[in-house]
Amino acid sequence: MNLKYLMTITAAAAVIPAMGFAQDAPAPGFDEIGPYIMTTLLFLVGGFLVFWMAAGFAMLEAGLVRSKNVTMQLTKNISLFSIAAIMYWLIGFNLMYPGDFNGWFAPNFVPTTLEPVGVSAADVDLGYASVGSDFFFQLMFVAATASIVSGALAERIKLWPFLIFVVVLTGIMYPISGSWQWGGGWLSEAGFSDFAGSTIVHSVGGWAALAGAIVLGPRLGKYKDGQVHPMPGSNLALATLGTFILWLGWFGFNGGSQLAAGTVGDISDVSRIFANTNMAAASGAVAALILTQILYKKVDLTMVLNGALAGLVSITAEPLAPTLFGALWIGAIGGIIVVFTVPMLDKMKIDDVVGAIPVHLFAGIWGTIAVVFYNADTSIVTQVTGIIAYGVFTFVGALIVWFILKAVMGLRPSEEDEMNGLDTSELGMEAYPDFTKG
Amino acid sequence: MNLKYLMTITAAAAVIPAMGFAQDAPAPGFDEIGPYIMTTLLFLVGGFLVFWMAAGFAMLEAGLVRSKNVTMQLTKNISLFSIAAIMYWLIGFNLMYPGDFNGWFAPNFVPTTLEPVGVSAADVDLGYASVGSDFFFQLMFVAATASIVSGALAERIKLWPFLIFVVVLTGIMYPISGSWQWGGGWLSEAGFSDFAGSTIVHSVGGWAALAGAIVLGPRLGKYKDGQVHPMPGSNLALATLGTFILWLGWFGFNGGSQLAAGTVGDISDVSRIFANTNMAAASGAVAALILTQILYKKVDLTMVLNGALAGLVSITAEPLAPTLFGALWIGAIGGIIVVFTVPMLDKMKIDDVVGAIPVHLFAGIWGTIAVVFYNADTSIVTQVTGIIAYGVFTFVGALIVWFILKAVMGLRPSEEDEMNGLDTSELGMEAYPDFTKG
Amino acid sequence: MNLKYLMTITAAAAVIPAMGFAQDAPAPGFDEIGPYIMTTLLFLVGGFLVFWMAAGFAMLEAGLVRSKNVTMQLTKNISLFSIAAIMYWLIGFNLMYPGDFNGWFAPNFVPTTLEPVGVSAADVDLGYASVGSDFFFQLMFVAATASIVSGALAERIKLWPFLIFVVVLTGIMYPISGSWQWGGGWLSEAGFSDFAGSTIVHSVGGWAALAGAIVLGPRLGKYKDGQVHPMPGSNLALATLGTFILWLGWFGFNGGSQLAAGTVGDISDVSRIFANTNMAAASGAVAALILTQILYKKVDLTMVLNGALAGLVSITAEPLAPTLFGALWIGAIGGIIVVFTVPMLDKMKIDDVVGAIPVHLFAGIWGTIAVVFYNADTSIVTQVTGIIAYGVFTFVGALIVWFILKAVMGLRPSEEDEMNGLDTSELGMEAYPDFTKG
Amino acid sequence: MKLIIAAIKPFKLEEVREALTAIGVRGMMVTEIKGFGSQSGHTEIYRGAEYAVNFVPKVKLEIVVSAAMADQVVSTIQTTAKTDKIGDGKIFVLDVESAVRVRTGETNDDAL
Amino acid sequence: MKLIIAAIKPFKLEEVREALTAIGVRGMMVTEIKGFGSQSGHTEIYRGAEYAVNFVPKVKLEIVVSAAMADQVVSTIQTTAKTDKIGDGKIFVLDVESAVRVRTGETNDDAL
Amino acid sequence: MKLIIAAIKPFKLEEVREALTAIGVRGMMVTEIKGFGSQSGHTEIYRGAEYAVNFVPKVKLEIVVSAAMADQVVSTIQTTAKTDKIGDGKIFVLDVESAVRVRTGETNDDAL
Ligand SMILES: Nc1ncnc2c1ncn2[C@@H]1O[C@H](COP(=O)(O)OP(=O)(O)O)[C@@H](O)[C@H]1O
Ligand SMILES: Nc1ncnc2c1ncn2[C@@H]1O[C@H](COP(=O)(O)OP(=O)(O)O)[C@@H](O)[C@H]1O
Ligand SMILES: Nc1ncnc2c1ncn2[C@@H]1O[C@H](COP(=O)(O)OP(=O)(O)O)[C@@H](O)[C@H]1O
Repeated sequence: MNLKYLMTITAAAAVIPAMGFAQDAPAPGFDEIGPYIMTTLLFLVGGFLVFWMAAGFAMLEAGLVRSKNVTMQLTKNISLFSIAAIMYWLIGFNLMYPGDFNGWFAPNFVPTTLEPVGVSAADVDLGYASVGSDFFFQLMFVAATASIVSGALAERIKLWPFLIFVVVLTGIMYPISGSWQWGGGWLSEAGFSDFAGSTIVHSVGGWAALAGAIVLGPRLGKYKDGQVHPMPGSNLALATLGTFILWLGWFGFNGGSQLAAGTVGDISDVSRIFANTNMAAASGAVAALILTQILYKKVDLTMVLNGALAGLVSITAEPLAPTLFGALWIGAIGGIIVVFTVPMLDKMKIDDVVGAIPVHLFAGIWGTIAVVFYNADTSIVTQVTGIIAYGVFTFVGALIVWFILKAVMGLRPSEEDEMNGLDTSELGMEAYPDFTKG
Repeated sequence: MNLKYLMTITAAAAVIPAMGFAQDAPAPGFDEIGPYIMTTLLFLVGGFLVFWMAAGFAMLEAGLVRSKNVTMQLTKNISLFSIAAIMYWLIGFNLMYPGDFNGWFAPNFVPTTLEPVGVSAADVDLGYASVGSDFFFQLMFVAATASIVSGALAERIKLWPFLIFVVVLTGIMYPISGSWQWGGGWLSEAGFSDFAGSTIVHSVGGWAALAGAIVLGPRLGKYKDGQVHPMPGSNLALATLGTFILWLGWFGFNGGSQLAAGTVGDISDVSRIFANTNMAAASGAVAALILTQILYKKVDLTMVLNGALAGLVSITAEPLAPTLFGALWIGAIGGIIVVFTVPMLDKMKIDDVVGAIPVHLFAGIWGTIAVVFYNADTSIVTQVTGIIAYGVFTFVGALIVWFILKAVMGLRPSEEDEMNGLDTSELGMEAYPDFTKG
Repeated sequence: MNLKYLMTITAAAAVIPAMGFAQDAPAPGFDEIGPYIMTTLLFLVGGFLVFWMAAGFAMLEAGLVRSKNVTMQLTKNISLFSIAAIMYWLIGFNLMYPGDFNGWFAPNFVPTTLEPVGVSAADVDLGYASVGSDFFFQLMFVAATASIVSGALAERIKLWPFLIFVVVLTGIMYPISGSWQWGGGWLSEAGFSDFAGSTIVHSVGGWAALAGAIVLGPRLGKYKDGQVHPMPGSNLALATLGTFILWLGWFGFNGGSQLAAGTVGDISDVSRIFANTNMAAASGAVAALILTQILYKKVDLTMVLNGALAGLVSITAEPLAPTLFGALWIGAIGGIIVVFTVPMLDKMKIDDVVGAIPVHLFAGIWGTIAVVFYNADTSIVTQVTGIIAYGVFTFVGALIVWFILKAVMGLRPSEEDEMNGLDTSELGMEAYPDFTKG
Repeated sequence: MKLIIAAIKPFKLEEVREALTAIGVRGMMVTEIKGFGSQSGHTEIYRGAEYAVNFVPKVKLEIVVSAAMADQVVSTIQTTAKTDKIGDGKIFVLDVESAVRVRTGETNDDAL
Repeated sequence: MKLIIAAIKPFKLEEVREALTAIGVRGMMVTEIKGFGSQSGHTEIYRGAEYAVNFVPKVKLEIVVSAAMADQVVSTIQTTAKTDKIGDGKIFVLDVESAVRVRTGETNDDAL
Repeated sequence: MKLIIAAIKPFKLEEVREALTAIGVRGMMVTEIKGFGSQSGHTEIYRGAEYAVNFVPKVKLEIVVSAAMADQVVSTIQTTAKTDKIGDGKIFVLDVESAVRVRTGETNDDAL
């Protein structure tokens, strides 16, 4: 805030005695509290937009699985969000944002507490935002990470082992690795840059999904006698809706990550981020549109949807610095990556039902590298260091957890149960009971 | 706004003549108008979020009815919102917010008028917000009340009697009882506390639905030879989408009810409300998730959805005061209530198609009672008084209206029409005509 | 910002030396930057709401086409938005907002560039908003225009010719005609008034759609042996969802068009606009509800949905000036227009799959005329002049483009391809592969 | 053995199934069909345009029973599915040469 | 009486129905089926993976007519459903022992 | 010619189709049906209420083959669709009087 300005008034005040400026403390002017209010608002609006992404993941995944596994996919999505919300409060938030702490081990597992009701300006950090809004905003990010995993492992993993993995991922793994950078840990000190989380959120989700997909194996019949047997999604309208929801939520995801909105510079930067985010999504979609037409002589809607999302993931590591043209080509490459890596994974017999690994992991890596093109303060070396650090920690960590879960309780339903679909076999409830499936 | 500060400037002004501070009146500084602008913004953003809940109810209900009644359910939902919007303008708003008036009778039925275009700061209450934003925000609440009724009575009530009930509920019943508390009526004087409307909005909707369900009777074949015959919802993806939409809208529902956002304390309180609201929904969902697994050995997605909503309703009466842990257990109990009361209603042969009564009425009562745990200024006695007052007034009032409608025009279609579904029999239009139902 | 007030302080500063006000430049107070921040925020929030309308159009159209053309409709919708985003950046924005330039020809085709990162208050127009937010907001409008066309021409136009038309419409046609009014061109000088674009956005989309529908001809079998053969939409739940999404987005569409939110008058006007917009939608829906009941003895949900949208389009040309009652009757007439013109188009053998022409063109014309009832500064003559100017330019321009496309690459698939549905014949991908269609 | 094919009104399915179980029918195949017959041809309005509905939803039952049971099954269906309104449906009887139960390989009457 | 079972291309349904009505067929049962035959086996691409489509959507007609009418019905279907492209479909004729109209109890030819 | 009607478990469809192709069956009609039989009647819980599931999803195959091939087709289906669990399904054989290929007008065995 504008100190000199305050002085003016105080000085002026001095002229007229008995005006006791001190008493004013309880009600400081907007120059002092404006930025706090605006940034808190940014977190609240950004936060509910990112919350909305949970619905986006749910619809995208429900649309891309077969009708016999839709109820299960919906159950996983709403449950994982709810569990993430609780775990992040219970230990995650304070594990991730200790400020000082570098995240290698958790000194104190303490649940999150917010500022008191009706807190006064004197008792908050007027340079930032309310703890409540910050917690609300950050919480949505960890949920996104977990959603990424559910999509990749769809149609073949039992409910409970998956949810237990979510507990570990959202309560411990994500917060620890997140603290390296956003908690002010060693990577941030090393100069790593990941504005809104191409690596910290998306690649981490992708790594956990990759580990799971490997341990779990493909859906029955997906790869038979050396051939890929596609299992088309049951509802592309839902899948498209989900993509639009994610696109919308991403404005909050990237825009809110400016972490400030109370100055001309900050709010203008948020605008820049909105514009760039939109451009990257659009170019990712168009890239996939054109590329699938060229490669397959037919446009593949599911690839266009993945392309838009890949564009979004690609720009997430640096949505501020690039020009609109920069956002365009960075996003477009994200879309291209998806079109080529989706079939590649199939060749490797890694079964990723919704394309989560190409979209979030591969495009996430690309986006993290692309930072160096527009952000002069970054170096390819530190970027790659970060990518590797998150990859090794999350992939290995996830592998271990998946193996333990497999040993202890098993990950997959019986063959017949999987064939009949998890909805009837595990939940005894169809998503579309009135409709004749064929 | 900060009076002393104004004095300062004025005084300072006095020192330097010819600066004509008076002329400044048309353009006061942000210290004066900032809170008004922020609170108005809170109402606008909160308002469009609560508007979104109308879509949430529509999707939730469309997903939980059988495919042969989906068009009807959608028609009821968009119509009831539209009617509520008109009735609340026509008489509701001024009936509910007379300030002084205690709502027992309506002295003047006058439509709502807003402030003039480009109103000047001098002509508004700078301590609150624009009438337009306030009206917009409040209007969305009455629509929510009506939506609750449509879900409970689905699949067996004719369109027009239902819509006429909506006219009475949104134009007269809700505004009158609402004025007791939010209009500054006798209950608010008595010290009743219902922050965002667990009772005033949700229980009221639930009471009206209960009265309707009793007068209407169950769907044909629901309770045959002493057995409950479930009629599974036709589209759980829509039902889940609807739940996510409602969850999102609830941030506006509870957050906007802070009714102020222009000070550090207020915006921080809104943040607290957002965080608590999210926590209660999450814990409600998790409670239902675990409980259905224990009780039925299988997770019931529809219960998890209801659980999340029950968590939201439970925290609505006091989303500010509780700690995050408080929100967690209050919401969890809401989720538990739903799991136990849904089958209970079936045992009583009260047919509630979407679980609206457990979610909005029972959890609403719980939430209103739970206020006493974190809000020292409340007493269980006044809370119960309020619950009973709203219950008696709404339930009896609704019973009377339902009986009159039944006598005058009949509530139910013919048996064969109901069997064939209201979509073809009443509207001549299927929701999913291309698909083979089975 | 408030000049006199600045003087005060400066003067006051003069009294107490050594306070060096000059140095303050980098950090001006909220009285100076508040309006800029609030208006930028208005554009960002309004912008993401209008973005959301793209999803609304996609769902509405996917719900109103037959199941065999859903994948294609979804592909068109996400692609057209992405293309619009790129074209508007590439040339559209600077073609439309040259300020001085009247848009008859484009002197310079230059891509959009935003202000630098962390721009300082001194380098922006504190009286308006950030370029980034402005661009983001305006961009969403052109996308809406293109969405209107896709709905009308659904189920029978090939993907690529449609997308090429979108390139021309969003890159050249819309920006040129838009500049006449919003770019400060001849129509604005002539006193034409179209607050948020009943004509500039909606009618323009409608004219382009009409031209396309004429050149393209109706779907096979739609008009056989002098009879209309309805082809019911495959998913009315999606269509209803789409309508709710559009309704929500419209608050940003009209509210954001106030182009200012940093004063009491502006934010109160935005509130007024929100309330009026909601009222017009509600009355449009109710009008269609009652009218279809009277005309056909049965309520037609698709008409109610169109009615709500027509109400929204009708109020878009002047959402600020009318009273709530004004919004009510203006919107209601919009709803009535739709109910009568949908069958009228069928009689003229113009096949508009989703009712885009009645909703956006006819109601758009009505809304533009209705301006004169509440806005004293407008005249019916200039309003009609504008309507005609946009009609002639867009309809003729579109006709030419459609004819060229038809000649060069053909617009329609083969008869059998159209019969089998574009999903399988053009894209080789069904939207609902698991379900038995009948 | 005989194959009995019946087209009935969907909302009668449950009742008919119960009646058949009561007389000892132990299995059947049920298919949603579009029926065309005298009932067809009523008109609907969609977005202001009248059109004839040529097909009405029906349920088709296919039941294989021993020749001895056939008549009883037919009359049971006929009496239960009856609403005396047009569109009640039809019952057809065809001869079946042989039957096999997949699980056990049992044949003919033992397979039913 | 005869039961005529025909599998045809979905987009031919309306045309065939009209042609049959024209020659006096007063009822039929229509079912959406997945057809397997010589036409099957073309390949599609989904997310970059080629796969063979083994089943193509067809519509199955089941029509019971008096023995006398059978041949005419068969030839009408055959000529109307014909597109000379592979996958046009098949027509089969089976013998029906008896028929009953649910509503009236009329039997055999009177039931049709 | 014979019409072979088989009701099998849905997840066995692909396997059975392959087995039949292997022995030279060149076409069939596949329909999703609701099956009722000894397997039926297990209970589910929906929103806390137990209910009996009377119908289980099955797939119905209809295959017309030359009389000579019939037995082989039946035994192939029986062996392939077998899981030894209740609900494996049934196979019925009916006589077909005549067949026509729509595209060419070929009749009987040539039509298959
Ligand atoms: N000739 C027929 N062949 C096959 N199915 C028929 C025939 N006639 C009628 N059906 C079936 O029976 C149903 C009822 O027949 P319809 O003539 O409409 O009523 P009703 O049997 O009361 O005269 C029809 O919808 C159709 O499914
Ligand atoms: N042997 C058969 N038994 C039953 N239905 C058959 C048989 N052969 C073909 N069909 C049906 O006829 C349809 C068309 O047959 P197909 O061999 O693909 O083309 P065509 O009849 O032109 O040779 C198939 O999709 C299938 O539904
Ligand atoms: N009498 C019958 N007529 C027609 N279809 C039958 C008959 N009995 C059984 N089916 C079909 O066969 C399926 C399996 O029969 P079911 O009795 O459940 O098991 P199983 O064949 O192992 O004894 C049933 O779901 C039904 O579709």
